[in-house]
Amino acid sequence: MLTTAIFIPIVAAIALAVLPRIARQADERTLRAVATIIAAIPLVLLVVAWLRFEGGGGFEQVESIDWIPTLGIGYRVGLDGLSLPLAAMTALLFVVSIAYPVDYRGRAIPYLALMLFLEGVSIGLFLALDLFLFFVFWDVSLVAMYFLIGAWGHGDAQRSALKFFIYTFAGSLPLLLAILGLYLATEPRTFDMAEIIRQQPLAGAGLYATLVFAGFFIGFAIKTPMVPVHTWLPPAHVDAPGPASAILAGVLLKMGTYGFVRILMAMLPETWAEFALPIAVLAAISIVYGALVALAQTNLKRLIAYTSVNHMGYVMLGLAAAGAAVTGQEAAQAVALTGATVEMVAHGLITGALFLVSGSILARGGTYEMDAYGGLLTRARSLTGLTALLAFASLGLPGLAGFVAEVQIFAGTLAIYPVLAAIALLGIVLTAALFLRLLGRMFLGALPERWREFPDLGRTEILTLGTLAAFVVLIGIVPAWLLGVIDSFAGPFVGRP
Amino acid sequence: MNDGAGMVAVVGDVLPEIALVLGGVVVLLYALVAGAERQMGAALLALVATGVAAVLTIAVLADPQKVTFFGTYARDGSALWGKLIVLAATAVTIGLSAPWFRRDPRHGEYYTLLLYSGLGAVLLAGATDLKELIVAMLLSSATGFVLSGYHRRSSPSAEAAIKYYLIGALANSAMLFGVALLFGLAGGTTLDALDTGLSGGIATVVGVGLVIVGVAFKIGAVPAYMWVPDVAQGAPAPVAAFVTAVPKVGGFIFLARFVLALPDGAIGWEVLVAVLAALTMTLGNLACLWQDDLRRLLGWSAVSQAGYGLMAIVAIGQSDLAVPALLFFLLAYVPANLAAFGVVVELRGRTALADYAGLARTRPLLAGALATSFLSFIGVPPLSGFVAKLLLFLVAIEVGYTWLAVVAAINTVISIFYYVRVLAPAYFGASAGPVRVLGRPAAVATLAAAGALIVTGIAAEPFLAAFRAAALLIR
Amino acid sequence: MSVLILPLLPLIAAALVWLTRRRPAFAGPMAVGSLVASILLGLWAAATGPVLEIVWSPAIQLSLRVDGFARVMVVLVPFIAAPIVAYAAVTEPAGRARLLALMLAFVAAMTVLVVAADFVTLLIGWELVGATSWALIGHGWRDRANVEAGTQAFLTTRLGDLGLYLAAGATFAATGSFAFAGLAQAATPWREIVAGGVLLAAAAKSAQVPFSPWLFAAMAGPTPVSALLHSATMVAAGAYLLIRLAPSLDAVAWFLPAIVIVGLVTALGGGIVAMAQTHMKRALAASTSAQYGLMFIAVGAGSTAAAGAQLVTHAAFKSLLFLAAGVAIHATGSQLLGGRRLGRALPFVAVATGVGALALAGLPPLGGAWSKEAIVAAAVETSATLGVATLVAGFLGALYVGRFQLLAFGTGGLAGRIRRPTLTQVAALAVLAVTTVALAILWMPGLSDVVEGLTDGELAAGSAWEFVVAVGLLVAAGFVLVLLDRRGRLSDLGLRPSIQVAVGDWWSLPRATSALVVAPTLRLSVALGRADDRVIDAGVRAAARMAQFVSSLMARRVEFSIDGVVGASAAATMITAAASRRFDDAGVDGAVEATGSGVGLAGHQSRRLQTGLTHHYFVIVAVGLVLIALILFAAR
Amino acid sequence: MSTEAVLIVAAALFGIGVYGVLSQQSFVMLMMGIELLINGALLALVVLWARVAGGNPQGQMLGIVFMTVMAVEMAIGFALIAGVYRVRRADITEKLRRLKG
Amino acid sequence: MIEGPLIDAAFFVFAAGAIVTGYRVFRTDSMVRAAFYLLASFAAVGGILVLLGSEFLGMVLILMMAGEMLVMAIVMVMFMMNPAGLNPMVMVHQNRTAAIAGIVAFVALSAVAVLGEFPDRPAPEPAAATQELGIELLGDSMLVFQTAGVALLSTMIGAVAIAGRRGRYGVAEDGSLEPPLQPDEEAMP
Repeated sequence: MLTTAIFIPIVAAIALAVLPRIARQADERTLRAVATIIAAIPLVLLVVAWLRFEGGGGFEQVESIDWIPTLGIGYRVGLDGLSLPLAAMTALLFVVSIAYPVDYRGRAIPYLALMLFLEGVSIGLFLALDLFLFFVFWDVSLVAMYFLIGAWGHGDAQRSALKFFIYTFAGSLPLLLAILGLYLATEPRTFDMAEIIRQQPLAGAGLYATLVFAGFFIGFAIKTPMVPVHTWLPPAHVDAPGPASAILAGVLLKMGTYGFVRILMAMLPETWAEFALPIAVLAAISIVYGALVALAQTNLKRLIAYTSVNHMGYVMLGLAAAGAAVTGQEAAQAVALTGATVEMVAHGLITGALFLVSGSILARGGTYEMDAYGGLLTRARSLTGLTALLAFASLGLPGLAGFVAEVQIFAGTLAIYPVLAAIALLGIVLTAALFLRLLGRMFLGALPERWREFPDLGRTEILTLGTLAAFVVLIGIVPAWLLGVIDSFAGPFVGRP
Repeated sequence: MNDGAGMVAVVGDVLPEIALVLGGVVVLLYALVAGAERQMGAALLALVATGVAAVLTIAVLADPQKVTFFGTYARDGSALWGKLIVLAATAVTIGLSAPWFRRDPRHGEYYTLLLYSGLGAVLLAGATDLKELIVAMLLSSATGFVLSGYHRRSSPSAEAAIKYYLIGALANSAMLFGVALLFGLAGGTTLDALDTGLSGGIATVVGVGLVIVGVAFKIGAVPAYMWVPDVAQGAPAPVAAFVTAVPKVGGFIFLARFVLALPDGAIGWEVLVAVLAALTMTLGNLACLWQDDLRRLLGWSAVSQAGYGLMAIVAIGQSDLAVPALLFFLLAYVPANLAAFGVVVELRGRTALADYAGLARTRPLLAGALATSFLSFIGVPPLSGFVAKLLLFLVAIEVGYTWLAVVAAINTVISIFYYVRVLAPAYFGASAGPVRVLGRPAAVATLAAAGALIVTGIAAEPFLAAFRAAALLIR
Repeated sequence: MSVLILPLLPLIAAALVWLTRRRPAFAGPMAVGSLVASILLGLWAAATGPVLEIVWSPAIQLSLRVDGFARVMVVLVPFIAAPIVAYAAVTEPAGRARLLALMLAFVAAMTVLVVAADFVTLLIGWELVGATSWALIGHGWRDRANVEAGTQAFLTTRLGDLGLYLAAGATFAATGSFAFAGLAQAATPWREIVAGGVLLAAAAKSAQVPFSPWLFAAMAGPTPVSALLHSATMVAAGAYLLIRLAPSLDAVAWFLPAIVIVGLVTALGGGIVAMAQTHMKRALAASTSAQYGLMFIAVGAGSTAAAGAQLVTHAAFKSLLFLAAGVAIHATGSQLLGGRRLGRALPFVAVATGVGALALAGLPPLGGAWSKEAIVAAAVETSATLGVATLVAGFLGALYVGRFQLLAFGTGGLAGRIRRPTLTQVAALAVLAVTTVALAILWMPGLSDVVEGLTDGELAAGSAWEFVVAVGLLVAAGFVLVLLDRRGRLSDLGLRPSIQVAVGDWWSLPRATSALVVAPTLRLSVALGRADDRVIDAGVRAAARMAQFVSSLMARRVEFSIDGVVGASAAATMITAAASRRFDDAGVDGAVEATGSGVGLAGHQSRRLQTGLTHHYFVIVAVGLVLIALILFAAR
Repeated sequence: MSTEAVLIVAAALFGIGVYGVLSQQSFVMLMMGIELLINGALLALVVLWARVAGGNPQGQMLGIVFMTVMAVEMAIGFALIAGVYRVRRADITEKLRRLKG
Repeated sequence: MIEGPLIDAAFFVFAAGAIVTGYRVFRTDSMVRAAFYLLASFAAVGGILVLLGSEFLGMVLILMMAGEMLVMAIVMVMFMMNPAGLNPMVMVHQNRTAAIAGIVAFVALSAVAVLGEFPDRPAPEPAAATQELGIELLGDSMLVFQTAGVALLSTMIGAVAIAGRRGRYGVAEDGSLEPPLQPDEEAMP
């Protein structure tokens, strides 16, 4: 069933690309509707998987066949309390992003095909239980995103796309080398994640383990992105079309943090513990730095992009705390890990939606410069309301998803790294400041004459954004359904008694 | 050893080669008797010859692997798979050549030369003897020179050919001295003799160095790489596709055998090959960066790819995966190269980068083939090139050459830039107008090569299993 | 019916009010009605003490319970809110439904805060109160100044919220749960972190020094919002938190003294500010800080009961004063304290306000006097100095509230063309005034025990001389006021305007904050933002220039005209050197791109090796051969 | 006639060949240099065959192969020179620098 | 193998001849003369080969070179921009680099000769080199022999294809060009 969830969009994408003659006759709305329906199939399947989820702590619903047994490579997919929420969030975000109206520039078919393809690949990445498969999905996602930004972006899109591609590919190669290093240490040699986690091949491996760790770390840190390797993010976001930005922020960034947990923390726990403090420091820097830089932005999308740096910093802080070598604080570590995972989901939904919103704003106003707007509440109530809700969610207001994540991250981290947690807390004041400024600048105050006829959100936009917002509120108010699933992973992971 | 039955037996070991020889003769005879308009028939005959040779090869694929012809020729898995890759590449080249040379009234013998050039690569792949090395190299080179200069009215073609020749002549001649020295030291010319006879003194060092230069010329590696971009740019496009790919198959496999015969630890061949690999890939990559001529870019990219291939050589003898890595590299590289050049051929040789703008709209399939080929060069999964690169990195790390893997990784990142420099306008740019193509055979050949990249990438297992079972014999 | 209904009722009412915004007539009655229902519910809850646990995850259980001082608050909050909302419903025409809905949501958030029995729940209520206050203060959003005032308020209080996050985390680290219950057993240093966090959060919310100025900014909101903010909600949250948690944390040696210091500084400083302030609402705002300072003193002095009593009485008279101020402002259209003296024009309002003012001043037998006496008693019990200081603070209170009363509603001022309050407004005032008066019940013998029971705290036994001194000070304050009034110095106090402004503007604390915190942060952020656009570029450029120099030296030799060996090695060096160089015409930023263009340049250089001349190639082959031999030889 | 002496003669021929190859502009002269290289190689081969390799007949065969190489390279070389002269009127290397970079 | 002072003397004569004439190849001002010096050098080497007991190779070398030089002379006359090929000429570049490279090559290979780890395995007497070569040629090295044959065949085909002026169908080079980008320009000549 998981395989179906992964491959239905991929197959559909290939079918779309191969059979354009039939498809070409359909108009863009029909195509979008069809693509949305296809995109929703994995979501439905994942919901079913969720209902079947038992939460025993291990991998469930595993599907596996040999692929390249000579090298110990298999097609293995499955899920646990970590991957299930992320995969489901991915599917949801893709449905929304595909349904979201966007200017196709006369090339609706390749756009939708790429989006569907990327959906399958992204879900596959979160469900992959084989390092090789993981890497395949990892790299392919880059290519698909490259084309999405390059072909449907605006501004200096090709350049940004190239920068994105080269930068993240540069991250993926250390990752590949590290995977190989890890693989070479296994006995018998295998890429099977579960087996590697069981073997712990690099336990006590000293420098070798450190090198492998460094490879993974660089790869994931670029993707996450952590300061100072975040510079690809703002241009890629600014020039990408809205839905691609949403996917980039909502899904692709999560691949990095997911990799940290799934691979680094699970397979090299000793080394992670050894470096947990530096990672935590880096995360704290990401948090404060990301928020400060975001505060200075005048461009809406750049601002949101930098808040991603900030939010991913929270995730990393939680992960560093969760993997730190301390005893007696397992409960706090579990909370930190749960919080980090919730933050991945929450950030995906919130920032994804915010990027969609900014796409809509661009479509209406033609610019991302915040000072060009003002008083939009007068004309666009839905837009303002949704943006405000999302902004508050992003700054961690209780009752919304971000809070559930952040309070756990802070609470969990404080037990491990009190000083860093305290520094990181400054981030929430800064994000509050920047989002309130954003709301004030763009939506409140007097309406400039040129926006007299500023249109409010359309029905599709309200519906799609509303769906995301609903989940944001749902997680914020009754998160037990989510936290329970994640905790089934996080508790055993940190060895909570 | 000289009895008739034995002779027949050994002749049976080279049936595919004989098929190629005879095929070449038949093509030549046909070319001499057929009219100017009928020269295309030679292409079909040549195709049949490669087909027969391939069938004969596949027929013995499962037979015991051995060295035959009194220690001079190996019929092991490596040689056989090398042969199959060469034959497939030759067939694709024939497909590309037929429409390309349509206007040339005497291109019948071209196919003879093509077949013999392929034969040279095949023999090189199987050579376990320095004499055989020299003649196989000679056959491959001599035909290569001529093929490169086959456009007799074309000044770039002539220039490419003569540069190719001059560098080749120097490298080959230098190699002769090296072979002489090694023969003297080992007391024999077979790799077996080398394996037992070499010690590791200064004479060995010089001899081995000279031979490696000769092989480096064949595979287009530092220090004898200069012909590659020139030939890629100047030679007839199908020939460019051929000579930047096929001789490498033979060269690489021979090099692997050769280093296997060298005394362990007595001379630093691993370090040397690693350094050459690093230099080759870096130089090729850097030179690619600002090329505005696609063919030349492909030539340089062929240089850098040779550098990646050398990574497998470093691990020969130390890693079980070295031979599979090498063979898979060839399996990935050759079709990618052919597909990329195939696109050039099908587009009637257009080579200016600017001419590729908007190709995705005007010729989506060809753009797809180009993209597939380039992404495979970069090593993007699930294409063949990814598996190849994975294996290459793997063996390099396994034998302790992590730095080489890192250099290769950095180079890969650099390479994205120039490949994308072609792809981005092709996909995001606006086209200047209708794009004329050459003809169906070339398109089919190109798409077949590109398709092979996808198939061998996803279904890598059967090949890998076969490559794992493939021996690399020197005695 | 669970405790959840307490916050849910106003929340649902808020939603309903918002949904029926097209029919403004419904909004007011619906809002007030729901609040009345809330009062009843609160009474029920106070009597039964319902409890609710919501499990989020194994680590997080939200617990809501109505116990301790919460029993008072669940009644007090809607009780004070009801007249204010009624007042707002008739006063504010613009966006009335939104205003009322937000006020109800505000009450809901405050209720969550009040019934929270663990830190997560507390944080939820706490932050929601802050966010709602942002919306309330920025109610007049078409004027960006209002929005910015809301932002300032929110940010200041959120800065304090960090303390609560810290406290929550420390509690969890120490006890494995977020509940208040285990707090007393928390080990050091977690206990200290909790204490510090709680104090920070409480000080920020209750507008204590140095966070006090946000209350000034909050004056940008409509007057009913100010009334609500200052009385039973928002600002009260800080004091409420201390009342709830201080007993669990008194093991931390510095905790209570720190509270005292904060409270004392605010009470004295705020009192003077209120005295000097010429802006009507701001004078009241400063007085709020000062009054909460008194509550802090009480908590610090160990008498949460006194603090609780003060909270209640203050809620009543301060909301009364604010609404009165609203009437006064409405009447004249001016925010300034001076130049009105509406006593003649609005006699009833003047009387009602007078009741509030006297309560604040602490005139027995009003309830305000009782709670003030309790605080003084607790302070004296702690130390004589503190007692004296507290008395001084009380004296200041009497002074500024007297000044306020005289200037706003004294006799002899305007009587002519003013706008008169509506009946509902007057009724709201009346309700609050009556409440203020009714709180005189506190003087009833035996009620001390009830107060102690409701606050889970203790009252210090006051002595007679304290009472005498306090009343004496009150009389003295009256004399001073009369004296000033006679001389016509009541408004400007005989101070130079610049000094008065500096003092009145919270001792220039806002300017200091702006200069020391806000501006540097913004500057830093802009600088970082710029730096981020061209990461570490300068360093890279310097390295690039260096490399350029080296390679240009080499480049002269690359022509092969001379020694090919040198040329080849030079080219090789150049490739390496150029790898870090910057490529001029790209015009790009960023270290990565600089490296990228360095590589690009190396690309150009490496192409120069391919001269097209065969004999150069031969040289390369020859050099290569030598190198090969050397490597083979050396690496044996 | 020691082995070393003959090898040194071979080395000298090879060295002269290297000089010729690197210094000559004319294609024909270049080819003469290459001939000399092979000449040296051949001499070295034969002396090694006679003195060091124990007269292994493979050495004689190798000599034939060397001469084949010589012949083939010359033949192809002449043909290419003729060809390039026809289309480019070029007889020295400096005239062929269109393909570069 | 034959030893003795006479042999040594002959060797020194041949050696000196080979080196001097070899050097003169690049030090003469006429290409034709250079060709004849080269021939002389080869002849001298052939002599040494004979001295070393490899009569067959020596003779073949001399004969082959004689023929080859003839061709070379013709080519020079035909194609060189110096039509007669007999006029004085100096056509060298990067002379110093070339000289250095030549000397380095010589020194390195001499070092190999002197310092090399060559085992002492003289050919057994009497040497029947030519006969053994015949056996080798048709026996153990048959594949090599055949390959060389194919190489020679391809060389012939190739040389004719490239250099032949008159093809089977008119002028050989006609139509031997890349296809034009637009097919309508592709009118057959």
